[in-house]
Amino acid sequence: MRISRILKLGVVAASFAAVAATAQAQTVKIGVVLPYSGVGAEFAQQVDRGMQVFMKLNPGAFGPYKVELIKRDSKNPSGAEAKTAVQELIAQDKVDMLTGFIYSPDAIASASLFTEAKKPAVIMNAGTAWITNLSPMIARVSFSMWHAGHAMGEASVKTLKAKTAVVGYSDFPPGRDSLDAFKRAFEANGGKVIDAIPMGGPGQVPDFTPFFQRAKDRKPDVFFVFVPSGDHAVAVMKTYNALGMRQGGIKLVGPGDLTPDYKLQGMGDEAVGLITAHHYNADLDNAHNKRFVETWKKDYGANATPDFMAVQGYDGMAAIAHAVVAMKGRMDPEGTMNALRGWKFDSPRGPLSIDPATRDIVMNEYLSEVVKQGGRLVQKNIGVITAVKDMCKELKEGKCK
Amino acid sequence: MLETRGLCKNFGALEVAREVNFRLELGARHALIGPNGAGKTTFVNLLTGVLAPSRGSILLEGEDVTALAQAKRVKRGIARTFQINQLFRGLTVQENVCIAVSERLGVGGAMLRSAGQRADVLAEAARLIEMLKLGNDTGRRIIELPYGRQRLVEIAIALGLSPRVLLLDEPAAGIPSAETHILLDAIATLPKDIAVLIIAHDMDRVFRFAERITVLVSGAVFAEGTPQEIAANREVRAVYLGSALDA
Amino acid sequence: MDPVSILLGGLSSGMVLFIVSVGLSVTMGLMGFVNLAHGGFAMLGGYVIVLAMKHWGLSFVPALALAFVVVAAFSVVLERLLYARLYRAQELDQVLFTIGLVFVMTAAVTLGVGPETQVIRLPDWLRGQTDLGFMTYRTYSLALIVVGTLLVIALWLGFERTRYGARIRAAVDNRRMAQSLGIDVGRLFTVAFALGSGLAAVGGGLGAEILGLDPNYPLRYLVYFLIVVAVGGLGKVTGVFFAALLIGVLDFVLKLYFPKGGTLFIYALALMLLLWRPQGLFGRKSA
Amino acid sequence: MSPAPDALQRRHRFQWWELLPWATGLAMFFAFPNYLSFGTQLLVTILFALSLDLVLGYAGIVTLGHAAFFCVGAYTVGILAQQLGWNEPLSGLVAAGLAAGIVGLISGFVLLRTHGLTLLMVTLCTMTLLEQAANMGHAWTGGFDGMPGLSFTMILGLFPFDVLYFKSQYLYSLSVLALGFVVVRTLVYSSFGQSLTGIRENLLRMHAVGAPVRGRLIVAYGISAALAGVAGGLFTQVTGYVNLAVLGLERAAGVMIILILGGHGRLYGAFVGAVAYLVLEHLLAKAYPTAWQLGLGLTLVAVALFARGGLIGLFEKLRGAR
Repeated sequence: MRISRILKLGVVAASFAAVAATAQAQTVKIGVVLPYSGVGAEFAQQVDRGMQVFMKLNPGAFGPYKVELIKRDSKNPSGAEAKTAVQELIAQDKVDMLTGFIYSPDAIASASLFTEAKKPAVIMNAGTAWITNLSPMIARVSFSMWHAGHAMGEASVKTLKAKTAVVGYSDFPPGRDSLDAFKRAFEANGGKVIDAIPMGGPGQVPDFTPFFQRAKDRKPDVFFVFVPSGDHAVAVMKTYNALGMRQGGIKLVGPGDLTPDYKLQGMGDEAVGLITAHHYNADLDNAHNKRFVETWKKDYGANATPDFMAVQGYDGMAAIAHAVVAMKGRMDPEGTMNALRGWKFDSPRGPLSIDPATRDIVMNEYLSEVVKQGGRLVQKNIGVITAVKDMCKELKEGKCK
Repeated sequence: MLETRGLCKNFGALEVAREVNFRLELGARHALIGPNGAGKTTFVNLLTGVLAPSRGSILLEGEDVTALAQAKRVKRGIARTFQINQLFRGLTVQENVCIAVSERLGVGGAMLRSAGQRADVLAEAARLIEMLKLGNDTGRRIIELPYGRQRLVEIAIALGLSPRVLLLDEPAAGIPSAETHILLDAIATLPKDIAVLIIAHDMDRVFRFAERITVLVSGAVFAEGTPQEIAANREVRAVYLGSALDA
Repeated sequence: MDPVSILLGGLSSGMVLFIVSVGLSVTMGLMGFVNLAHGGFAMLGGYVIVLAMKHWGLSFVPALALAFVVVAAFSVVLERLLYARLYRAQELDQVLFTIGLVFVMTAAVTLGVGPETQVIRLPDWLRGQTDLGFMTYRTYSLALIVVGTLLVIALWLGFERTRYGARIRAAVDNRRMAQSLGIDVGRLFTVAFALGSGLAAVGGGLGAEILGLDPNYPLRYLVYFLIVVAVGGLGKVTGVFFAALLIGVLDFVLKLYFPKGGTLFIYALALMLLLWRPQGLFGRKSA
Repeated sequence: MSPAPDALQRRHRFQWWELLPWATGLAMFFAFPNYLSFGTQLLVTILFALSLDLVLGYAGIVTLGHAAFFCVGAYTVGILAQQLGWNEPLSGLVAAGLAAGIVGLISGFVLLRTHGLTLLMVTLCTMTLLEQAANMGHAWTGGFDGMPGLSFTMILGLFPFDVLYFKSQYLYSLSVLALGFVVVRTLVYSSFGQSLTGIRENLLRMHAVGAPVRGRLIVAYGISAALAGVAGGLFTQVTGYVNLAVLGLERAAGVMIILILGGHGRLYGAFVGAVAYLVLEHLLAKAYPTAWQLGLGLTLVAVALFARGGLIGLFEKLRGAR
């Protein structure tokens, strides 16, 4: 029976010790769990490439230590596949750390393993707020749904001067988190959410027309929409325009999932005027980002664009590199977690740090508007909220207690 | 024994049974004949409960069974064979017969004991298989058998139900003439108190077998009587028998 | 909320369902073939349109016609080579085969074109809003309603008024009888299959604006297509039409007024309808 | 030469090679201690496919909604453990089986009036309804985020669940599968099983021998649902986690494909199918990470066209041809 050996998706050993002369043979093994096949393959590719660009641009980041990445496919978002992968990475491959995790269920299902095996895990995407509470071994470099949702709620009142809002969301945990976050901030600042419309599950892009029709009839100042990043966003833009909501004076706002960078140009002029809050977009104006995007386009084609998941992969590798160097290649779990707590980094998304108390990320949220510039769609920065924490844990909402 | 009163059945405007009054006596050897499309098979379907009559009633031993489901009628002793084989084609001859016998003995729903260990069922099945000279084919699957042999399994299944009323829908159709005697022998050895209704085309055989004949034309009873009476009936000869008898 | 716009919204999504599903209904009714890959032909149609518009600069309407022809031709090849071998097979084998086919189509499109959603650029005259006099409404939805209505009339005439249609109806009602009347049912099916697949392709293209278009399309909407066919009754063009409209409008209304229930209602409704009338709302009861 | 008349008795007798799967299962335990997590998932899948075989393979009920019962079992165990603190594994499995069995009997009573395409549709609708309901009831089920950190007490008070090394889980699953297999084997070789086969082979004849067809089907459906529920409960216990992914067309179609690939109505089809499918999936996923579906699809098409009766059917044919 060779079933089990076949299981390994592929062991990619990569040595990044630029200084060939190093005699140090300490190899740190990192398990990477991403949905390389199936519907999430696109996301896995963004994260994976983000990791590679980091290593290309920062050849010396790991110091004299060798790092081996062992990649495993988590396939569908059932949690079970990811958990099996994590279990085998720990038991068989004896990894020192784990990273990846696009889907929240994958991280949630695996959390007990991190605790049990005492293996630090750097979450590169999964955005359900309370994930970091599930295990002391988790640090997150991506975001929680509350980051953008809360920021957008605040900005809708303060910057866009909105008084009423309707929320439309995909009816699954990130959607409900977004609704809670937006509503909390919007109403705390004096606005009023007049309707909340669940718009079907995340599995399929629904026909948004009836939901948007309902929102239109409520005549709010802003229509806050959360849908899974990717294909849903395209349909949202189409329906918003087809129903003439813009002419009706309803502003469409949402987290950056609405404007996935690599799909932005495909959305056409219909996307112009869309306002989002997010921790990254490819048009951010800073030196790190310029270099990041340039390298990306050089390596993956002029039409390829990194998105927020890509930068999360980049920052995740940076966090791991920091921990490896800090621990001198001996990845004692408590020590590693301590090294990650309070870690600060200048990322393409701007300055970020890991909150020592919650092990979750603290970063800027950018308010941007889609504009047309030189024949291309560009996300124009119209405001920044700096050092945003996960407000779910700050406010001790629901499961974040 | 089995009786119908004013039995009618129509599919839309098409009348396939009209006011059929019919009696099958205890121990009868009765034949039902009639031209193609006369409604013979429909009549069997009505008797067994495959079809519900539009009007009229069916009585078994004086008791009204018109509304009774098919399975319940079988339990009361009405068994049939089909004009076109209706067998469990993927199963062996033995299994085919066992299924029928198990149902009759009321163990068809038993879950714990292996079907291969039901001595009573197996013995009964073996007896029937032997009776129809299928012994060499016991372990063969139906699809491996020639059509004629399958026909015999059809009979074995019906007999496995120990019927009191046996309805045979053209039992000899498809059996090579060399083997029809097996069938006839089997019917001949049936207990005398079973009422048998046989639908047939082969007039020669019908007249040898039947003690009574009913002629069905266009869904209605056209004539009824002993073979001699029917053979002598001019109208019957005119509408139907003529050529068949002369041949 | 005004009832007219609700009705229009529901009707337009119902029309898409109709255009895609009608072919499935005919082929299933005709040969009793459980063709779970039908949505695959719709998807292929959509991709033909995308590629034709991108690479050959075709405009939308000619691209639709091209999709019909290409997919219909492709379906004939598949039908003769593969489907025909399974006409007498068990339902189960047909399910296995057609699901396998869906996987192949999905994977082939993913490999060849990519996993992302494709956008079909509509011509300007189909975009935006149209003033109907008493109200304005989404132009594309109105166009869908017109196209769907014309199509059902054309199909109805074809089925009821031509010899070919009469043969198909005869074969749906009683295949053996039709065969004994000298109708070449095999060829009839090939033609119906090609027509059905071609229509699905057109539906895939027309519906992309509403249903989207990506490699997972065939499985995602399979349940919807099957519901329409089952509720409409096998092989009944007008039945499928009314079933599609009914489901389109109900789905729209329920989502509008009870978004919390998600798609719960539509499945519950389909379930109850099917239990009440297993042969479909518009199907004839089999004897 | 036709087989001897006592073929039936012999076929139903336990044969030496029937020990092979279990010997292999145990050998895996010692040979690949690091891969037991995967092995455990495989065992659960086999049990699920086996439950489907009873209705699909033996009784000929073509259903696309069997994942519904798996889900009921999985959530029964999950909700009992999370909400009521009932985390004794064996009684949890019993509860899962009971809950799913009851749902199976009730839905069977309602759904089994239909057949063919309509049956396919109503089972599919029922499953989708359940999926929607589970999402709406996210306060109980956790929706897509699921129920994290489920833990269970020791099996029989002796063997603890080890989240890292699946030793107990594997042996536990193997035992449950063995038990489930004994149930299914006994059933299909009984007169009841024989009559189910009869229903599959010829409904008309089955009515004509006086069998209470619908009743039999409902009972079979209920038992099968209970087994699927046990598989679902087992899944939750060994994974320590359950979310909405236990439902859905892909899972339902997946288990059906596994069964047909192995050979339905053949008792060991579930075993062969599950192993073959998972191996194939992993082989292909390795070679073409983003398009393993292509190879899988082609395999399914080939099996449907050339290997009716699945891999076991193919094996039987080859043996017969020799």
